[in-house]
Amino acid sequence: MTDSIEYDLIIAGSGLAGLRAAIEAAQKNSKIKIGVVAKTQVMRSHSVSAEGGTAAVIQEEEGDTIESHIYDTVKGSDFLADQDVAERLCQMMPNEIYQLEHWGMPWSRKENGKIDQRNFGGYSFARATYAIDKVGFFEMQTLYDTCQKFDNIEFLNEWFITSIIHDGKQFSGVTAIELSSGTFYTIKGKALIIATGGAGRIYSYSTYSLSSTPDGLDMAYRAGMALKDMEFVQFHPTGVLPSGILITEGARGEGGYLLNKDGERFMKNYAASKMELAPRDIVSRAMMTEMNEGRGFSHDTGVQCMKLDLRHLGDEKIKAKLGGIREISIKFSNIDPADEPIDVRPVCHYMMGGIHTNIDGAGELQGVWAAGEAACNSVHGANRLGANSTSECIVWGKITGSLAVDYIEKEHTVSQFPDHLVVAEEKRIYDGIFRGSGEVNPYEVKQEISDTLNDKAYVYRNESDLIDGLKKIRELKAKTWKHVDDKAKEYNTNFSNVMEIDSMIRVAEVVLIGAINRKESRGGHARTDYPVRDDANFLHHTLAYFDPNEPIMKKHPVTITKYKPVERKY
Amino acid sequence: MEKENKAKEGIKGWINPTKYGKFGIERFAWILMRITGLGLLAYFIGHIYETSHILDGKAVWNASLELTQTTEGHIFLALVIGMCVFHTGNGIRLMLGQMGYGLGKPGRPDYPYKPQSLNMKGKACIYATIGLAALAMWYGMAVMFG
Amino acid sequence: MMLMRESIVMKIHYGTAIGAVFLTVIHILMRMTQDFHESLEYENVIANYEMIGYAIMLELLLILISVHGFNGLRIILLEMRQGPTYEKAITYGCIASMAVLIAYGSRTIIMTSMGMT
Amino acid sequence: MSNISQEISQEKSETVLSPSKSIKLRISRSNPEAGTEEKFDEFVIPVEKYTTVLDAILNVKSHLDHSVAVRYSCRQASCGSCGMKINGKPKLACFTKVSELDTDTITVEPMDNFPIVRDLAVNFTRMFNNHKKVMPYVVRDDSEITPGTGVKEILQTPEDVDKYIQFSSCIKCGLCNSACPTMAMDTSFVGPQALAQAYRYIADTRDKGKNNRLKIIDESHGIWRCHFAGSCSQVCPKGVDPAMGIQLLRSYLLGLRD
Ligand SMILES: Cc1cc2nc3c(=O)[nH]c(=O)nc-3n(C[C@H](O)[C@H](O)[C@H](O)COP(=O)(O)OP(=O)(O)OC[C@H]3O[C@@H](n4cnc5c(N)ncnc54)[C@H](O)[C@@H]3O)c2cc1C
Ligand code: HEM
Ligand code: SF4
Ligand code: F3S
Ligand code: FES
Repeated sequence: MTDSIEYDLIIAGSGLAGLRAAIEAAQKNSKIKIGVVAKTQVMRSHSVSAEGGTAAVIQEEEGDTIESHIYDTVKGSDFLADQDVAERLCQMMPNEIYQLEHWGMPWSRKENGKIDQRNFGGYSFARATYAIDKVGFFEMQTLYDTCQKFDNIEFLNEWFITSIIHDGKQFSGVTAIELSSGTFYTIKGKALIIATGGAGRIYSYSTYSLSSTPDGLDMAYRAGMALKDMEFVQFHPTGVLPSGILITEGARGEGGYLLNKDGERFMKNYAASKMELAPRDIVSRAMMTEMNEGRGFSHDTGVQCMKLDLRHLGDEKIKAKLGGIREISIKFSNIDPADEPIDVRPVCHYMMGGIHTNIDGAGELQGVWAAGEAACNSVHGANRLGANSTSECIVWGKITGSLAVDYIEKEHTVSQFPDHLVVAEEKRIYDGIFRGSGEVNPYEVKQEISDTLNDKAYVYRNESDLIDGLKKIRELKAKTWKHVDDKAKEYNTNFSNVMEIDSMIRVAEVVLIGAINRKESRGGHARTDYPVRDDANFLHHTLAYFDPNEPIMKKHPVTITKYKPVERKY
Repeated sequence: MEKENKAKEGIKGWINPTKYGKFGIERFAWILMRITGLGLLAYFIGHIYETSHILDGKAVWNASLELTQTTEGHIFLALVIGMCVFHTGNGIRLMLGQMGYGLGKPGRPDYPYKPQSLNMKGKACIYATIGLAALAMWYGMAVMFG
Repeated sequence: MMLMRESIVMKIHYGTAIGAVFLTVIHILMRMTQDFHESLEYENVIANYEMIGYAIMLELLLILISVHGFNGLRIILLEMRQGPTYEKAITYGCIASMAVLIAYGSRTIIMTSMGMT
Repeated sequence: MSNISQEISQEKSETVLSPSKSIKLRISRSNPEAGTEEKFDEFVIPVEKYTTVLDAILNVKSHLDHSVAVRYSCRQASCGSCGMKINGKPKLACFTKVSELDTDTITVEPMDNFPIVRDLAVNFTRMFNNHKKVMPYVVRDDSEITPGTGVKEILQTPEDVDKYIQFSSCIKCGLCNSACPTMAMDTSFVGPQALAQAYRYIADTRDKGKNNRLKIIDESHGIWRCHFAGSCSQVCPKGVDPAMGIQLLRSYLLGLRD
């Protein structure tokens, strides 16, 4: 019999979404036991890397309106966002900014003591609330520290969740490995919030933490929940070379220029009204076009890039407002932005897609919610605006935390715990992976998956590339690579890495199939062979359900309330 | 788990000389402060014992004074002087710091980070104290041998 | 094991240090104003002790340095090993040693100054 | 090299590495729970101008020995995972370039004063508990906002923010604790990390928890076990300067400030 522990509420993932949910739940009912389970140590989640800002309307007296935030979000999404969901985000956000502030968030301030905001791409008002340029880090710290107030929140640091246990309808627990000891556990619970974050490590050139792999998405997918809109991947215009670490959009929000080889602010040819502050998909495409047409630079590692020029901001302003990227740029590319422009290139940065949920974050299993980047409640549609993601994490963290408590407080008829599923899972990971065999190095398989996506499903896509990519992924899948050389129990990251790679294959497949099927260009998904948006045939979401052979693809309608889709121009 | 959580470097972490190159002069001042404190305490106890001989009459008093009238004795006394000067000087620096003076002002740090509390004033103070201690030892030797 | 708040103990530690600085300076100056070797002549020393002000100063210095020194020792020992029994032992051990040293030193000062040599 | 390395060499390799310069990486290996004593494994790996020590270790993990245990995540000095001793000095592996070390042999060991989980990964339980102990959050009665009540921010000027922002930059990497000489002997010491956080919240003009916090750190293994050795600030990769925070905290306790 496997070791077993029990909580009322299990929160998988401790990024912004997970921690916000934990606080909301703990506050709402101090009696329920909450377990926050994360494969990293709790405060080390990917969210600490978020840099630029969190969008919210807090300057109504200066002329900002919630309405405008909603419209910017919907327009930014290329009209694929569910408009009621976008509305919920924008309405709930202002209060959350103040709530974080009351908990200790060190927001940057104006001289008069009020919270300051900066410009961000795609907005018609400067509404990215910031704290220097380490917004996610400070938010994580604020939430982590606030969690310390509550005795009913328990942190399970470095527990790798492998699967969701349910009886076909209702949630009953998860299975997980405690990394430090290597013990396999069943964690029983009444409700689950999945907040396992994005999966951008399926691309090799990526801003994400190395822990941002799709195992969270994959466990929901294997549990029968749909992945939605996975073909929409956001490429941030300014990943620094060669590491791919992000240079925040705030750098352009503060006035930075993008330059091509002729020293020209080329964005004037692509989005004259917004220039460098057009939405990310547009800027990234512009950069790729410039490079493809020979107006890029060649970095000393051999790849093409563009220059991000901050010199005119001056050293003092760079230090005061962009200290984090100054540090990154000096350390990781030997460039002080006050003296030299930074070498940048579009980089995988966000997944608009995720676990299919409704407006409340509820998933397709009873007792399961999803929040944050792992979820796809369709607030971002085909392209997320910068600073809207941390907002999303916080808002749906709060919503799902609260709804999960309501659910737990109600009486439920609980069916017999499906122990056989735990046995099956144990077999899958121990016989199939831990004791698996094969002669191909799994880490090289990982490199190939991520290189494939980088090559074949980057900013611009086309049918033959995507099909090639899919073929390559399937070849890799068929190889005998699934094995773990490290036989120790304790802190066996070789084992967890191979499980991550296993999930990458399945999710990469969904991304590619989704992209092949969507024969149009919308938001982050730009097809050279179908260069225009096609509302008649593709104004719908994509759903993918797990099947051992091949994902089962379905369509899902877009909720349109006030804003009829129009051509998207900046 | 409990036992494991007690992990520590041990006395090595205090006296390992490679530490001082890596962690700077403040760390060196720290270990000197400990050693001189203990040294002074040892001397002080000895000193109290020595002076108590005054009660036993002139002969005993002189005999006990004789103990330090040798070359080794002089060197020992010079060391005590040095320890005393360093401990006092560094003690004053530490007290000022621990009362919040001379640490610089908290504020946004800029990369590359230079800890303000380990500033030149403090470092100069440590070097000066060491210098002063050496001077005092030299002077003491001059008096004693001279 | 806490007899007093650690901050009070440390205030005493700093207070005694500051006090000791002044008194040690006087103590040493007394040696310096006279010829060093002469100052240690038996008769001179006795004469010094018999000045009541000087004797009081010596007594104070004795107390200050003992308190400071043994508290310093306690600090170092406290950091060497942990555990409630151990802590109790060093706290009382240091207090006791301190008391013994003060008593022993006081005996010299009082008896000498009262001319009981 | 361990037998795992041999197994890997039998795996079919499809990526070609482009070596430009090679260094020797010595990794401390141990697994106390399984009873394995510390030993060093040596690997020769190619490095480039931008290769960080973390890249180098992960290169070993991917291609030479999958069993190396190391904690990492953000690879941009934000998450605090990768603290370790690099050539004897506590540093973040992801924030140390091989080129800046200026040597052809790099030795990596787990941080001192933390229990080893395995190889380079250490156990943070004690530090996390100490962090929790100092009440690391803004204490006030009205810290929860009810939506719809129109509550806005508590005003704070940029100068007010400057009073605590540097201490707020702590990524909980533990390097300071591993360098502190008190920590080398005193396992009950709260440590520079937690003390700096106590100061961070006290210095925050929104906070009202000063007295409680001061009481908590004013005990026999609390703040007074710091002797301003400064090693914490010396190694902090984020410019937190815990030594400064600690001394400033003390001025409250000595009654010199309120
Ligand atoms: C470099 C960068 C900068 C960004 N900047 C901004 C910005 O300025 N503004 C903005 O709005 N957005 C920004 N974003 C986006 C935003 O940061 C993310 O979308 C958001 O942080 C995601 O948070 P999360 O809570 O959903 O999950 P994450 O923070 O990604 O956390 C995932 C959690 O799940 C855990 N986990 C995953 N899998 C498992 C498993 N199998 N078992 C157990 N635990 C698991 C992890 O340990 C982790 O705790 C940025 C993103 C990047 C990459
Ligand atoms: C007269 C001037 C003196 C001053 C200004 C002084 C000052 C100090 C200070 C400030 C400390 C605390 C250091 C810390 O916090 O780490 C200290 C520690 C100590 N002092 Fe003194 N002191 C003096 C004399 C003495 C004497 C004469 C003795 C011996 C009897 C002594 C023994 C000690 C010891 C043992 C310590 C503990 C060492 C440590 O914590 O590192 N001091 N002193
Ligand atoms: S204070 Fe600095 S060294 Fe210490 S944990 Fe925080 S960031 Fe790391
Ligand atoms: S290294 Fe330790 S002794 Fe104090 S100044 Fe830092 S905590
Ligand atoms: S990996 Fe995050 S700090 Fe180094």
